[in-house]
Amino acid sequence: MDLTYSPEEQAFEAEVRAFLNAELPAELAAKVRKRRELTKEDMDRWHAILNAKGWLAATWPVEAGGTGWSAVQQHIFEEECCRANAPRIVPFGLKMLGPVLLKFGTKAQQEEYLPRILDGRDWWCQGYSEPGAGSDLASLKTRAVRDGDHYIINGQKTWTTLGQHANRIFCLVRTKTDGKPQEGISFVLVDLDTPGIEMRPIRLIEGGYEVNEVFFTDVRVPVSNLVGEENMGWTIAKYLLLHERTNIAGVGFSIEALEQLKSLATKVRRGGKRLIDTPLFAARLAEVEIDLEAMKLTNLRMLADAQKKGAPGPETSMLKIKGTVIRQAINDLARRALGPAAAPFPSEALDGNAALVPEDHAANAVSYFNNRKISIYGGSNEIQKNILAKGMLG
Amino acid sequence: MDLTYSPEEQAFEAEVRAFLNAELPAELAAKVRKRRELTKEDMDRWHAILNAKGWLAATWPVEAGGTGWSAVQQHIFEEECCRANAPRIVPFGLKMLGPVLLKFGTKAQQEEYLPRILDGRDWWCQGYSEPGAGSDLASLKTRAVRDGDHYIINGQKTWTTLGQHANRIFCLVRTKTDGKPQEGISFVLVDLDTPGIEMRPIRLIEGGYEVNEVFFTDVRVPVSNLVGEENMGWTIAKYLLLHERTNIAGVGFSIEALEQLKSLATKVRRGGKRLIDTPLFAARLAEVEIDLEAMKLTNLRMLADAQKKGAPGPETSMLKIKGTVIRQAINDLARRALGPAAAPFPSEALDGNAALVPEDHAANAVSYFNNRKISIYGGSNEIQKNILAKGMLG
Amino acid sequence: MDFDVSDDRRMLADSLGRYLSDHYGIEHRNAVAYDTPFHDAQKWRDLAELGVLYALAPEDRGGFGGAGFDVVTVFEQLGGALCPEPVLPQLLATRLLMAGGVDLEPLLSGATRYAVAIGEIDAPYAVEDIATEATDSGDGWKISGRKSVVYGAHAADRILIAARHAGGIGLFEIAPGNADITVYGMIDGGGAGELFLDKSEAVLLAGDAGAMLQDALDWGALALAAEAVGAMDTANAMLIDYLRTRKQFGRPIGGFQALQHRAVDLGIEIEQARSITILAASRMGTQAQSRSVSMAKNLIGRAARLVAEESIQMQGGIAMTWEYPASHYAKRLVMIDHQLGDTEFHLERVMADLQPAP
Amino acid sequence: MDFDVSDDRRMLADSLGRYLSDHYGIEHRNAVAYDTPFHDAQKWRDLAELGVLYALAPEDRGGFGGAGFDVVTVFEQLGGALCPEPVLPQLLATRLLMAGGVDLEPLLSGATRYAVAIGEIDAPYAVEDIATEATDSGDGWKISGRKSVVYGAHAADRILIAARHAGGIGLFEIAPGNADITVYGMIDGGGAGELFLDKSEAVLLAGDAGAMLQDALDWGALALAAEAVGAMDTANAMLIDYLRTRKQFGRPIGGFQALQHRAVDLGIEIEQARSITILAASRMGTQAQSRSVSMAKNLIGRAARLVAEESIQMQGGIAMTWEYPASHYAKRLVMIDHQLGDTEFHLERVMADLQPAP
Repeated sequence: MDLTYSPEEQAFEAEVRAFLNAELPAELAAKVRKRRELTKEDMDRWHAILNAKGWLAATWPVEAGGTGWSAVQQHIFEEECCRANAPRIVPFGLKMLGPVLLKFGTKAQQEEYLPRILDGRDWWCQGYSEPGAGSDLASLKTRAVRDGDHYIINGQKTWTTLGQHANRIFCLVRTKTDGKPQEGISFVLVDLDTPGIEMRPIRLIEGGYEVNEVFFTDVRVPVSNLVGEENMGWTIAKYLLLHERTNIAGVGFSIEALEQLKSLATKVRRGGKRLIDTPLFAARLAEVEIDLEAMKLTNLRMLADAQKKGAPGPETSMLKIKGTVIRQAINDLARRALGPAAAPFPSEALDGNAALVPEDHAANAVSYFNNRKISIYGGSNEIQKNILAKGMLG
Repeated sequence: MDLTYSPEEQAFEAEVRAFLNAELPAELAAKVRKRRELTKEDMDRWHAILNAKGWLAATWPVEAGGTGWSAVQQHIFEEECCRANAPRIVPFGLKMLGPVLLKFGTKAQQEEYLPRILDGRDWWCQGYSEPGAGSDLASLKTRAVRDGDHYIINGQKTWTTLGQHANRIFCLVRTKTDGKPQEGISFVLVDLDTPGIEMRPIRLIEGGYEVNEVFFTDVRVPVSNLVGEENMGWTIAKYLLLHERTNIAGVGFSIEALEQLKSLATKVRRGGKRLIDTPLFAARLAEVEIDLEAMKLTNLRMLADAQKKGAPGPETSMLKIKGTVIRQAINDLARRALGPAAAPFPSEALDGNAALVPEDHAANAVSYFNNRKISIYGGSNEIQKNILAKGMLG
Repeated sequence: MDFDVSDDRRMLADSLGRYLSDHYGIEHRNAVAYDTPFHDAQKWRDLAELGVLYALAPEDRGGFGGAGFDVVTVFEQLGGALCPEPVLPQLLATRLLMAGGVDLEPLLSGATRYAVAIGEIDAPYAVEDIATEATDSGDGWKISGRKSVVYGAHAADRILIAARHAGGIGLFEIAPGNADITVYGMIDGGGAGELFLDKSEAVLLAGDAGAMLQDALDWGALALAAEAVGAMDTANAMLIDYLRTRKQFGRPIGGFQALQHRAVDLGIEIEQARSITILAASRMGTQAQSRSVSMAKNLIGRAARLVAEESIQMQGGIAMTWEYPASHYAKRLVMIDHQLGDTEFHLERVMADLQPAP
Repeated sequence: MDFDVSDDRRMLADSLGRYLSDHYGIEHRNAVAYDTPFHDAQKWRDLAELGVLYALAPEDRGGFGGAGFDVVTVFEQLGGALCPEPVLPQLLATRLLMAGGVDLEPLLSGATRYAVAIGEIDAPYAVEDIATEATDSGDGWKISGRKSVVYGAHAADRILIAARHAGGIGLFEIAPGNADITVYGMIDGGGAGELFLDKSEAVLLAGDAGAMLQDALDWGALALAAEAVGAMDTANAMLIDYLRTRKQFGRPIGGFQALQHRAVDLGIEIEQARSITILAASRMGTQAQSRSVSMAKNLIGRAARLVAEESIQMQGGIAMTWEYPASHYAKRLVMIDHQLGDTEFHLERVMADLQPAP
């Protein structure tokens, strides 16, 4: 039993930290710290910096242009990026499609798409969920009907994150309507410029714009854009979901958010005292800090376990559940800490001398509401509990 | 909208209080306050005092020897009894069997049994649950087979509260094995002296003895002991469960327990301060007091509603759930308040000058563990939630 | 005991509820609530004509209500429709002007709108912590300081201000033109403003205003509790409807027991919230007023957050969208806790008085 | 990083676990735990021979362990079997005697049993609050006062006592015969005693014992955390087994989703409890020792109560009975919070040091 990093891992940690110090643009870090929306240019900029360093595709093998990092190295990198308020790497090409193509794609698909992901020519988005099929993917209805060497796609996808910046989408579509619903699904790549595609923004609870609906009307897609065999989309989807789950606990985000919260609680005053010194608030803060300390280790233990077994198992559902609960608890405290000043929409009228709240915290209520999503998307916490219960109770 | 009692109700409240002041024996109140086990003699004594006053059968009509009280009067009486630490009225004859006989019994049954309940000649107990049928009464297996003008009963009952003091038991038995399981159940009265009955104590988690198993081996019971028709036991059982539910919120018990807890928290010291002045404990105490204040009114609102509709409805399930949660929260705080001193079994070695804890509180941990039962018995809180969900969600 | 609502109040509730559902539906509400000027002048007049403001004052002061249950009746309806009109500041002002002996008719008729400025950045809830200062150097009172998140400041004809002076905490009135006001919109709808006061001319209404300010804040907290009850009822009805109709894995999601039990928990907490609000309403004007209001605001804070978070979680992604009304109910339910004392603030007031019965 | 248990510790865990399941099954345990003398002298010797006590001390003090993970290994096994033998007092005594430079062999061999008396009625957890006094009027030290709920006092050959004297808080040793001891049994099994000291003769071990007492209490809290993890694992296994096999309404109750989700919640909290215990174990002997132990004891307090209450509720009536082992696990899990600092006490220690990173 040894909870410390090996000398090599410590050296890697130092290297990551030095890199972030030197290369992460201060304007970007400030935007992330203040929870402001990033533009496409912001995200592209950070993508290019990481690509130049060769640190972009943490989960890909070296031959494919990836880093070849171990799970622990990936963890270190992610945690340091959170700590430094680096923009989140846009995951759709790098963490989702990339691993799928490496596992199920043809040589031609790999050669065509992987380099375009790395150099930023392609921005992928995800066409999984549908209005009638949120957590229940097997019931999806978007149809792809074979017509010579094309599929003709009709239907609707939703919750397509950052689709407004994308030029391509990978989709789950139904290619067979008889038999078990899981067995008639295929995984196809679609160019968003193809005629018949319309993308509409979905405005979120807190007013932000990060997800979309995508409508397909007689969209013709070459059969060569199929990944894997026809009707094996369910297998691919499950593989992808598992891969999406690295860093599912979001521990790095929670660590950073807790530090921000503590800093805020030393600035806010109630009854002449610093908020951090008032017992009821301090008690909640201490509780969530304890839970997060435990979570860090739970995360590492399960990481070590996954590394040993070669793949993350269903225990990652635990990380998803508890990780989101903790992060939401921190968001909740950060909102509460501001009192009435949490309520106004962040606005330029309230910057500078007119600021209502300490710098960096104006968006605390926005973050609280926006982050209600983290226990819903990627398989809601209820779905995760079903998965775990099946494992425990048979 | 008027939350105060009418002048008549206020006068009644004063009358009850005066009666309790004058007639409740101090030794009994002290035992109840200290959560000590009451002997059969203790319970019989209080029963006789109430009978002498004519205040025993609060839910029976006057003609049958009851008080004829309104629901509000019953509520006032129960709350005052709790406040005064009066022993709980043993409910099996008075609150369970009595109403059943009044509704479903023959004239002969009413004339035979009701007076014997009032004057204490009969102590009834309940034969409902079985080892395989706790919350799921429809699955009960104890068989009653007709043999001339007798039933022959074989099977086992469990959780028979205070059966050790009883001379009679009312049972749900299966008289038909085909058809829907609910439709083959009958309600019979059994003399515990009948050959073939064995009662065995069940020791509870905290060491106490209040429930029993009852074994029936070829027990011959006259058919005249059937209540209602054969196979209408399910209807009777449901009627009884509804009647059992008056005072289901246990608000009176919670009020008294909270007062005890507050008194304790002024005596216990931590870090030189009274426990009631330490913020974390005070916060929990205040929260449960608020919940209880709300509960008092929720209880009265639903009482008024039931009075208007003539019978308690499914909303009483809410009272059961929240009422038990609040009472258990108070028990939890009362245990915690004692620190390490909560752990020893109450013992005479620790009385008087050797006392570890303030008088009246030695049994706080015992009460905490024993009262885990209140969210389990009488239809567990999970069953109550199922009932409510059915009403809400169809 | 009698838990029936009086006929007068039932009529007020019915007519107000009908008006709001006919003329202040969620789409109009969202259009008004999230954009300047954050309220609707015509609807404001309609509400005044319905008697919404007269219901806040007793007959001997020109109103036709003024009891705790009148306030609860009005705000439950406003909450049920998420109405963003600045009625709450009028309630606070009514209590303050009543105590100060001022004529209420301009307020009750809806002609003169008030805002009430008490809280500050470092003193958001507790009157005794405020730092804004008033001085009188012979040429009338002048106020300096900053008042934060003043609800209704965006639409006020008059502003009442609590400020510290040599003799204690006083109540003053200013014209909005005498302060520098930054107006902004709220994440849960409606408007508010920052008041920057720099020797702003003011009129003294009461020199020792501590008690009347506390009374006004109590009434405000009661109104917020009732607003939350109304909003919870609507939010819960949406949730129940969703659980009954939305299908997943081939059956209504309301058939899943884990969700059933959680929906039941919400139902129970909403009943508890209703009870504690009724209790507080019944105690207005008694010695127990402040303590009962604090109990209500604390329980409401816990229940409303639970309803908001659980209704989003159980309805899933759709409840994360602006288009679906449940999201706006969730926001309001959470943010009500940030007005006039949050869960902890009111818990501390209850904690300060926990002595056992003698 | 390496989360594997070392071979030595795995062997100790295996042999101890096997011994307990073969010779200290729940029926024997209950017979011992709830009746005088509240422990089993033969089994005590067996445990000592297995090296349970040697595992508590490092090699240079005659043991073969002494690290945080050694203590966790032993107490997880003891907790898994609800073993009532007074091992915990030996751990506290080991830390105190080590600090005092005393030969440990009599303790580690199991020949001499210690009890450690620190807590008092009004100072159950915090060393700095104790009132028991020691004086030396030239004829040796005499102690007066009362020590409460002294675990192991029922079976001690020597008692270590913390007492206040002119120079601070000191550590003393007495023979049990020099105190008036009232022995009693605990609701969760095992024995303890009240020490009434009236000028009881004592030997001074350390004049300024504040730091060593805190260290001993930290180690004790770590051991209790590990004991709780072991007990939670066993309790949870019983629950899972019950949910899989017990039928109601015609199917296993583990098929009901509401119970499934709650069982999952327990599983998660148990993993969190395991993690924080590992974390604390890894920090023993570092600057972070006290804070990490407090984090562990706080999380354990919350998790253990949840597991206890939920496992009773989900198993229903049967878990309310003495006969069914789950009830005894539930009692121990709840009452562990009453030893060496409860959830709130340790939370306050964490609260006292919440500063953000510089």
